[in-house]
Amino acid sequence: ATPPDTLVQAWQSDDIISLDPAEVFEFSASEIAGNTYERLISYDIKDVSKISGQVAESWTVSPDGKTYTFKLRPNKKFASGSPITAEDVVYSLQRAVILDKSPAFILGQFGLTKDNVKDKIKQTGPLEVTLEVDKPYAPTLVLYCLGNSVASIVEKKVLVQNEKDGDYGYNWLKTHYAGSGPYIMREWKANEVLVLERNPNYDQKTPLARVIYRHIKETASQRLLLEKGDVDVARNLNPEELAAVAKNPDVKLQSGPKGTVYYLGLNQKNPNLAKPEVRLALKYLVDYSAIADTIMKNKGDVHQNFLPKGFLGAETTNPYKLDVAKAKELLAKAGLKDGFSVTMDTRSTAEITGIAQAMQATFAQAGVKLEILPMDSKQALTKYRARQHDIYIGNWGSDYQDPNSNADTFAANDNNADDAKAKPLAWRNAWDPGALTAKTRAAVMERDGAKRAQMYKELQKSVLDDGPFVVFLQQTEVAAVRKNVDNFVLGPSFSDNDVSQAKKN
Amino acid sequence: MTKPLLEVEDLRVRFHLRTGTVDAVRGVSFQLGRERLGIVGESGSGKSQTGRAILGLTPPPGEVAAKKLSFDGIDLLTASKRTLRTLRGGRISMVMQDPKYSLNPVMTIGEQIIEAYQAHAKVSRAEARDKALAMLEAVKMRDPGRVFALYPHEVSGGMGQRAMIAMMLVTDPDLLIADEPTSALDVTVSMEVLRILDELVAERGMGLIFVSHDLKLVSSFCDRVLVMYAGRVVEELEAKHLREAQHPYTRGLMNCLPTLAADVRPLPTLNRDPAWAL
Amino acid sequence: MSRGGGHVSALRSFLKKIAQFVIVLATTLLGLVAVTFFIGRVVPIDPVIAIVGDRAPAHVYARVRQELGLDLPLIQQFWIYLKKAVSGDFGNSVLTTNPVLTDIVNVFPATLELATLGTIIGTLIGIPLGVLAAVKRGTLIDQCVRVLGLIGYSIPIFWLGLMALLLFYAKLGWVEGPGRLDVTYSYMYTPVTGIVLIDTLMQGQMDAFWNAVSHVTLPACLLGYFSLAYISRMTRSFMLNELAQEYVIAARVKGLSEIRVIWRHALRNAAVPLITVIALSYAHLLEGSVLTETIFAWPGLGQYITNSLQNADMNAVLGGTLVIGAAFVVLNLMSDLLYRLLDPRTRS
Amino acid sequence: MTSAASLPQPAGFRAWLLSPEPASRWQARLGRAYLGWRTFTKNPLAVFGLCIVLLLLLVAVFANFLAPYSPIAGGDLRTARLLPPSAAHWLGTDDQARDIYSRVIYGSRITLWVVLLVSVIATPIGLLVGTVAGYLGGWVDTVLMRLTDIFLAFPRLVLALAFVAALGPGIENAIIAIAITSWPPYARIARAETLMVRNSDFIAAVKLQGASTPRIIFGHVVPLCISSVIVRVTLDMAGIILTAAGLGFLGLGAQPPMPEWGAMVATGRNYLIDQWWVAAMPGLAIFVVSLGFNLLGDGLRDVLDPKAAK
Amino acid sequence: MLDIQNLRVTYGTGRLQVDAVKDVSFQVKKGAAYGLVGESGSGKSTVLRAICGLAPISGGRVLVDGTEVKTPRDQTFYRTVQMVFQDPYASLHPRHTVDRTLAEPLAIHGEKNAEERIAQALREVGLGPSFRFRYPHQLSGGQRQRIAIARALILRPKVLLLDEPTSALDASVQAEVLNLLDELRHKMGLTYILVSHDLAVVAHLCDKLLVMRHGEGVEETTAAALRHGTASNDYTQSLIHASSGYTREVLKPAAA
Ligand SMILES: Nc1ncnc2c1ncn2[C@@H]1O[C@H](COP(=O)(O)OP(=O)(O)OP(=O)(O)O)[C@@H](O)[C@H]1O
Ligand SMILES: Nc1ncnc2c1ncn2[C@@H]1O[C@H](COP(=O)(O)OP(=O)(O)OP(=O)(O)O)[C@@H](O)[C@H]1O
Ligand SMILES: [Mg+2]
Ligand SMILES: [Mg+2]
Repeated sequence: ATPPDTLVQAWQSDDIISLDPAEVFEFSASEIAGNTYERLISYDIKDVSKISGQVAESWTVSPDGKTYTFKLRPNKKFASGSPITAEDVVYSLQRAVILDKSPAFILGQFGLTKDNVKDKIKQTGPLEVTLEVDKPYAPTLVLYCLGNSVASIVEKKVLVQNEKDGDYGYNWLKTHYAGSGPYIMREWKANEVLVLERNPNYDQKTPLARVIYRHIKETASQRLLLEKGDVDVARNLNPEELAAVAKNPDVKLQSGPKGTVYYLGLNQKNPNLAKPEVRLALKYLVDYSAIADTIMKNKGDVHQNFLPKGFLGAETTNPYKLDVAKAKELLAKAGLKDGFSVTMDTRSTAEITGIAQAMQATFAQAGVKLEILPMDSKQALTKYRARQHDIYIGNWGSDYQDPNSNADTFAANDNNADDAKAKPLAWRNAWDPGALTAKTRAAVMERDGAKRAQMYKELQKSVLDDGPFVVFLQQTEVAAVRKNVDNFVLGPSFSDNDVSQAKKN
Repeated sequence: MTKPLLEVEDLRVRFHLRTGTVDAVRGVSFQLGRERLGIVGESGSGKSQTGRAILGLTPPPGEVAAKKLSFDGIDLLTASKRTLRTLRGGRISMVMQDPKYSLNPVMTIGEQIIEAYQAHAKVSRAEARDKALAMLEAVKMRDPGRVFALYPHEVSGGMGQRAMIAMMLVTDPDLLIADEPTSALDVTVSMEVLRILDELVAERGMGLIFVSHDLKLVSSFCDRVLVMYAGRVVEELEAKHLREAQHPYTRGLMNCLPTLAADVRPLPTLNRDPAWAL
Repeated sequence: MSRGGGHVSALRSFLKKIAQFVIVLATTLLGLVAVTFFIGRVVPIDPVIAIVGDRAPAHVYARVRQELGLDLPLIQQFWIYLKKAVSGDFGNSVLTTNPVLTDIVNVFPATLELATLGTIIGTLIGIPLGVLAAVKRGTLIDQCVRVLGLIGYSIPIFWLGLMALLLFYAKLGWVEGPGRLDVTYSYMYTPVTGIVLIDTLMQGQMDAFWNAVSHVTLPACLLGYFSLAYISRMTRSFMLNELAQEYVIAARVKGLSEIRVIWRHALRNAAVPLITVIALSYAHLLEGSVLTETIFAWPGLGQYITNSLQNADMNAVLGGTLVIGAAFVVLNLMSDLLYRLLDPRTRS
Repeated sequence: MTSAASLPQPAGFRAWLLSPEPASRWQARLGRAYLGWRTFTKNPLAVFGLCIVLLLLLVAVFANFLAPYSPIAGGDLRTARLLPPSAAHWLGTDDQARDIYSRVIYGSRITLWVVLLVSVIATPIGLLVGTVAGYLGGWVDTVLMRLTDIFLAFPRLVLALAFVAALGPGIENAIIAIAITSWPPYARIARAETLMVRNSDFIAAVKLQGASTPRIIFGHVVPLCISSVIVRVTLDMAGIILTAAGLGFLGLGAQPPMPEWGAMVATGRNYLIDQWWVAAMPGLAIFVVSLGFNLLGDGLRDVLDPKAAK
Repeated sequence: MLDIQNLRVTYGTGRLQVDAVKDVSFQVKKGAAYGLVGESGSGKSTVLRAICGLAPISGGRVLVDGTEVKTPRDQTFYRTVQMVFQDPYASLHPRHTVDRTLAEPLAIHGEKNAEERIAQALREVGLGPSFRFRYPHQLSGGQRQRIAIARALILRPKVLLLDEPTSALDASVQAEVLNLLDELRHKMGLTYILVSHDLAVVAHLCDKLLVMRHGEGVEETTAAALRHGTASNDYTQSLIHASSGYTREVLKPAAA
C-alpha cells in the first residue's frame, strides 16, 4: 500500500539523462520539468490554442512582429522563497541558448545565438523582459516555443552559486533543482526512483506532499504492483494489460492524446520505394483500423496526416484503408507486378514489433516481402540518421505545440545532399519535397491564423498524397490509475502530464 | 584350539551388472581360530571380496549369501547394522592394500586414529590421543608425535601402511583381515610391516586373515593357506606343506615364479583347466 | 617436508602469491578493457545520439562528439581511457551523468545482496540435496533431486520469476513485490553499505529491515534455485566420486556411523572441488541476473550494464565489465585460497 | 577375465557385437557403441531424454506435415487474435493471430539450428584451445589460459549483446555470439583432461615412436577429451537455448516473425497473466527440450565418462 | 651398444629440486640384457626415461651405438630404441584398437605394407589375428603387455627399454611375458635394459645388473653372483634376503 499523501507511479524512466530544463528533451524528463518548473507562457491542456501567461502576466508584440515584451506577475516565488524577477527570466532564456544543448534549437530558430542572445533578450524593468526575434514569425509559434520546457525559468542566484568553469550551473542542475513549479525535485536515482515533493512556496499548494516515480521496466511487474496497490499509477501497461486491469474495480484508465504520430519512413534511395506508385501502394497496404483496434488498442487512433489532432490546421480525414487490390494494381503500374523485397528497421519494443509484424502480413498479401530487422532504438536511430534503412518504423513527437514543429521535419528539406547539416525526416528519407520546403517556410511567417491553418492543410495534403511517409496512428497515452486517485492529468505533450492537482481519497 | 573365532560356510558374493551376473565368490567355507590364515590366488579370484563380505562391506550392486557366517558366536548375516558397526573396527578390523588411497587425504593421521578409537571407546580426547600415540609407537614409528600431525600425503608408503595398521589395531580387535597389506611397498619395507603384524598377532593372540597373491610370502608368513581360483577355494593346506600341494593350480603358481635359486628356462606356465573353475 | 625454518620461506611464498595475483588481476582486467573498448567502437550505435538525442542540430552533435573524444584515432582514445582508468577515473556515464565509479558503488551492492543470498540459499539447500542424491543413488529420491535440478536448468528464468511473483506476491501476498523496499521505508535509513538488509539492521530500523527481507526473498530464492540446480548436481557427482574411494571403505571398516562417513569423510573431500563450483556459480549470479533484476525492478549491475550497452554508454559498460571481471578474479583467488585451506595436499 | 566366463552366452547379432574378438574395425566399433548403448539404455531418464531429442529432430524434419497453419501468416487480427487453446488452435493463437502450435512446431527447426551451430562452433574452439594449452604447457598454456579466463570473466550477456550489436541482429549472429561466449568452460575441461593424459604412458609411447606434436594432440589427446567436452556441451544445450531465448527476450535474437521459441516467450511476456498460453506453450517447449538435452547429457556422461559412472 | 656416462637427472628447481639420478654410469653390449634393480624411487625408471628423451638430462652423456643422442631425439633414434612401460593398463590408448595402436608407428614413419607387419607383430608376441580389433579393455593384463611389446618391436628397434614389464601382472602371466621377452631377444638379437624391483626377475632375464639406491648406482654385479648370494654390498644383500620370503628371525635392518 502507498501512503495517503504520496502518489507512487510505476514507469519506465531509463530515458532520463538530465534534469536540467535547458537539456531536457526526452519524454520522462520533460514530464518532470513540466511539474517542477514554470515558463513564461503556458496553454490550456484541453484546448491548446488557448495560450495564457504563467510567469508572464501579459505580453505585447511589436507592430513589426519582431519584438516581444513580457510583463511578469508580481509575487511569484521560487521554491527557495526568493521572488522571480526579470533578471531570472533573462538569465534562464539566455542560459538555454548559450548552453546550446539539444533542445536549444527551439529558441535558436528565432535567430538567437550564443553571440547575440545577450542583446536580443533583455531586462527592461524589474518585472519586464523583451525578446527580439530575427523575422516576423507567427506569434503563436514564438509563444508556444516559450512554453516549451527549454524555456523554463530557473533561479539565477542558485545556479550562480553552483557554477563551475562558466557552465551556468549545468553540471549541478543535471541532477538538482532550481525552479518554481508545483513540486520540488527532491531526489533522482537513475533507473531507480525519482521523488517530487510539494513546493511550499507555490501559489496553489499541491494536495499531495510527494510524488514518487519508481522505475519499473517490466510492464507485467507494473501491473502486479498496481493491482496490489503498491503503486497508484502504472504508466506503461500494454493494451492487453490495460484491458485486463480495466476490469479491476479498483483501477480506472486515464488517457490523453499525444502530439505524437506513428509513421513509416520510406527511404527514397531505395529505387523501389522511390516510385510514387509504390509509395502509394504501401499506403493501401496497412490495415489501419485493425492495428488501432487490436495491437494498439487504447494507445492510439488511426491518423494519417503528419499534424496531430489538436494542432493548428490539423487535418483529420483518413482517406487510406487496407485495399490489397488497389495496391496490387499500383504495384503493377510501377512494374513490380510480383512485388519486391524490402527491409524495415524495427526497434525491438513490443508494440513497434507487433505493428511491424501486422504490416508484414498485409504487405505480403500484395507480394511485398517485408523483412523485419529488429534492433535497439539507438541503433535504429543511428542507421536512420545515416539514411541506411529501407523502411523505418517510428514515431515523431512534436517539440512544441505549433504546427511548424512537424511541418518543418515532414515537409521541408533545404538540402538533400548526404552531408547536409540539418537532418529532418524528409532528409532522412532522402526526399526532396520541392516546393513544399518554401511553403513550409512561408507558413511560419503567416500571422493570420486562419490563412496559416489553410497553408498547413495544403502541406498535409501534399505529403499525404505523395510523401514518403505512411502516417498511420496518433498516440494516446494511457495510464492505469487506482480509483482513489483524482485529477491525474495526461496532457497533449509529455511536459503536460500534470500531477500538480492530483489527490488521493 | 577351542571354538573357532570365525566360521564361514558356503559364502557367496555375486554382482548383478549390466553385462551379466558376476559370481565373485562361490561357496567359500573355512574356519579360523587365533591363527594366521593366508588366502592366495591370482587377480580376480575373489580374495578381497571374501574379506569384505565378512565385514559386511560388499560394495552396492553386490549381494552376499552364506549358510553360515558367524564371528565369535554372533551371526553376521542377521546382525543389525548397529551390531555390525560396533563389531567393525572394534572386534574385526581390516588393513587395506594401498595406504595412498585408504587414508583420508584431508585428515591428519592422528585424527584418523583418534576417530577410530573414539568410535568404539568412550574416552576423552586426551586419552584417545595418548592411545593413538602409543599405537604409533607400537607399529615402530620413529617419531610418533610428528607423524601424528602429518597428513597422509606427507608420509611415505611404509609409514602410511604402518599408520593404517595402527588405526586398525587401536581397538584391540580379535580378528584382523589384511588385504594385500604390503603389495604397494618395497620389499625391504614390506618385511618390516609384516614383522609388526607378526608380533602383534603373537602378542595379542588375535586371528589374522592375510590376503595376498604372493605364494612365497604367504607360505613363509602364515600358518594355513587357502588357495582360491575363480571364486572358490581349490585347496586348503598347512603353509609349510605348500610345496607338496596337490592341486595343479597351486603347483603351477608355485612353479611359474622365477627364483634366484634355480634358473629354469623357459619358465613353466600355467595351463588353466576349465574344470578347476567348476 | 621439513617444517622448521619455514617462516621466512612461507612469507616469501605468500608475497609471491600476492604478486602473482596482482599480475593475474591486471592482465585479466587489461584484457577485459581492451576487448570491451574495441567492442564499444564497433557497436553500430552512435553514442553521441544517446546523449544529444535525435533532434539536436548538427553543431551540437559535432561538439559533443568532440567532447567525448570520438574524433581521435582509436588507439589514442584507448590510451587516454587507460591513463585515466589507472588513476581511478573511469569517466562519466552518459545515461546517469554520474561518474561510472559512483554508479557502480550504487548498483553493485544491490546485485551483491541478491547474488550472495542466492548463493547462500543454493549452497545450503543444494549441497544436502546433492549428498542425499549421491547416497541414495539410483533410488526415487535420487531421481527426484536430479529432476528438480534439471528443471532449474531448463526453465526460462523470466517465466519462473513472473509466475512466482504472480503467485507469491499478487495472489498469496506472502512476500512484497518488485523493488528493494516499500516507499514508506525508503527514507527511514541512510544508505551506508548500499546493502539494504545490512543498513537497516545496523541502524535498528527493524520494520524497514523486515520489509526489505520480504522484498528480497522471492528474487533471492529464484536465483537460489538456479544455483541450487547447479550445486546439487555437482555435489552429487563429486560425492559419487568420493564415495567410491578406498578411504571411505576404510572409514566404514573403522565402524564409524554412516552419517559420519558421509559428512566428515566423503563430503569433507568433495568440498574441495565444490569450492570452485560455488565460486563459479556465485560469479555467474553476479553477472547473470539481468533478467531477474528486470522483473524484480532491482536496480543492480546487470540492468545497469545492459541498459548502458543498449545506449552505447561505453564508459558504463566498461566499468561494469571491469567490476565483474575483478569479482571473477577475486572469487577465483578466494576459492584458490580456500582450496589450499581445505586440501592439505596443496599446502606443501 | 573370469567374469566373462560366468556371463550367459549371448546369441546372434548381439553375440557378434559383444564378441571379445572382433574381426574387423567395424565390428569393434559397433561393439563398443552397442555396449555404450546398453549402458545408456539402463538409465530410463537418459532414454527419455534421447526420445525427446529424437522427437525434436522428427518434428523439425516433418514440420510441414505436422503444422496445420502457416507459422508466419496470421489470421484476422480482430477475430483470431489471442485465442485460448481450442480444437481449431490446439495451443491457442498469439498477438498476431498466428497458430501457436504451428509456430512451436516450426520453431523446433530454429532450436535445432541453434543447438547444431553452437556445438559446431564452440566445441572445436574449446577443444583446440584446451588441448593445445594443456599439452604444450609453458607460456602457450599461460597465454591461452589467460585468454580463456578473460573470456570467462567477461559478462556473457555483454559479450553476446556486443557481438549481436556488431554483427547485426538475427538468429545466426546471436548463435555465433553465444558460441563465442561459451567455449571457455570447454577449454578448461579439455585442458584438465589433457593434463591428466599428457604424462600418461601411452602418450609417452607415441612420443617414443617419433610422433609430431600435432599428431599427438589430434590423434591421441583430443579423442580422450572430446567425450567429456561433448557431455558438457550437451548439458549446456539447455543453457544455450535459454540464452538464445534471453537474447530474444532482449530483442536481439531471431527476427520476427521467425517462430523462435525464446522470442515467442518474450512476446508472450506481455500477455503472461491473462493470455498465459502465448508464453507458456513455447516456454514449455523450451523446457521439454532443455530437459531432454540435460537428461541425455547425464546419460551420455555415464557412457562416455567412465569416471563419473563409477 | 649403449653407453651411459655419469648420467644425472634433476627435476624441478629451488626448494622442489629432486636429484632423481646422480652420476650413474654403465655399458650394455650389443645383444646383452642389462638389469637395473632397486627400491621404489631409486631412479630406475628415470634412467630409462632419460635415455629416450622423456626426462631431461642435466649432466653426463648417453651414447647409442657410439654416437651421442641428440635432444630432441631424431627419427633414427626412435627406430633404434623403444620402450615398454610398467603399467600395461596405462600404456595403451583406451580408445584405440590394437590395430590402430600398432598402425600408428608405421604411419608415423611412413612404412609400407602395414597390414602384413601388424599381423606379423601380433604373431611374434604370440597373439592371434583375433586380437587385432580389440580395445584394451577387452584384453587381459598379460595380453596388453604383449601388445605393448609388439608396438615397441614393430619398428624393428635394436634396443628395448623395459620398465618393470611384469610387476603389474599375476605370477602366472608374468612367466608368460618373461618367456616371451627371453625368446624375442634371442630370436631378434635385441639389446635389453630391464628395470625391476624383483631380483629374481632380473636374474632370470639379465646377465649383468646395477643395483640402485637413492639415484646412485650402488653396485654392478652379475646374475650368477646373485644366485650365489655373493654380494659385496650390504644393501644388495638385504635385497637378496628379502626376496627369499618372510623369516621370523630378526635381521639387521638396512639403514634407511
Ligand atoms: N564392485 C564390483 N562390481 C562388480 N564386480 C566386482 C566388484 N568388485 C569385484 N568384482 C569382481 O569380483 C571378482 C573378485 O574380485 P576380488 O576383488 O575379490 O579379486 P581379488 O582376488 O582380490 O583380486 P586382486 O588380487 O586383483 O585384488 C572379480 O572378478 C571382480 O571383477
Ligand atoms: N616428473 C618428475 N618430477 C619430479 N620428480 C620426479 C619426476 N619423476 C620422478 N621423480 C622423482 O625422481 C625419483 C626417481 O623416480 P623413478 O620413477 O625413477 O623411481 P623408480 O626407481 O622407477 O621407482 P618405482 O620402482 O617406484 O617405479 C623419485 O624420487 C621421484 O619422486
Ligand atoms: Mg584384491
Ligand atoms: Mg619406476
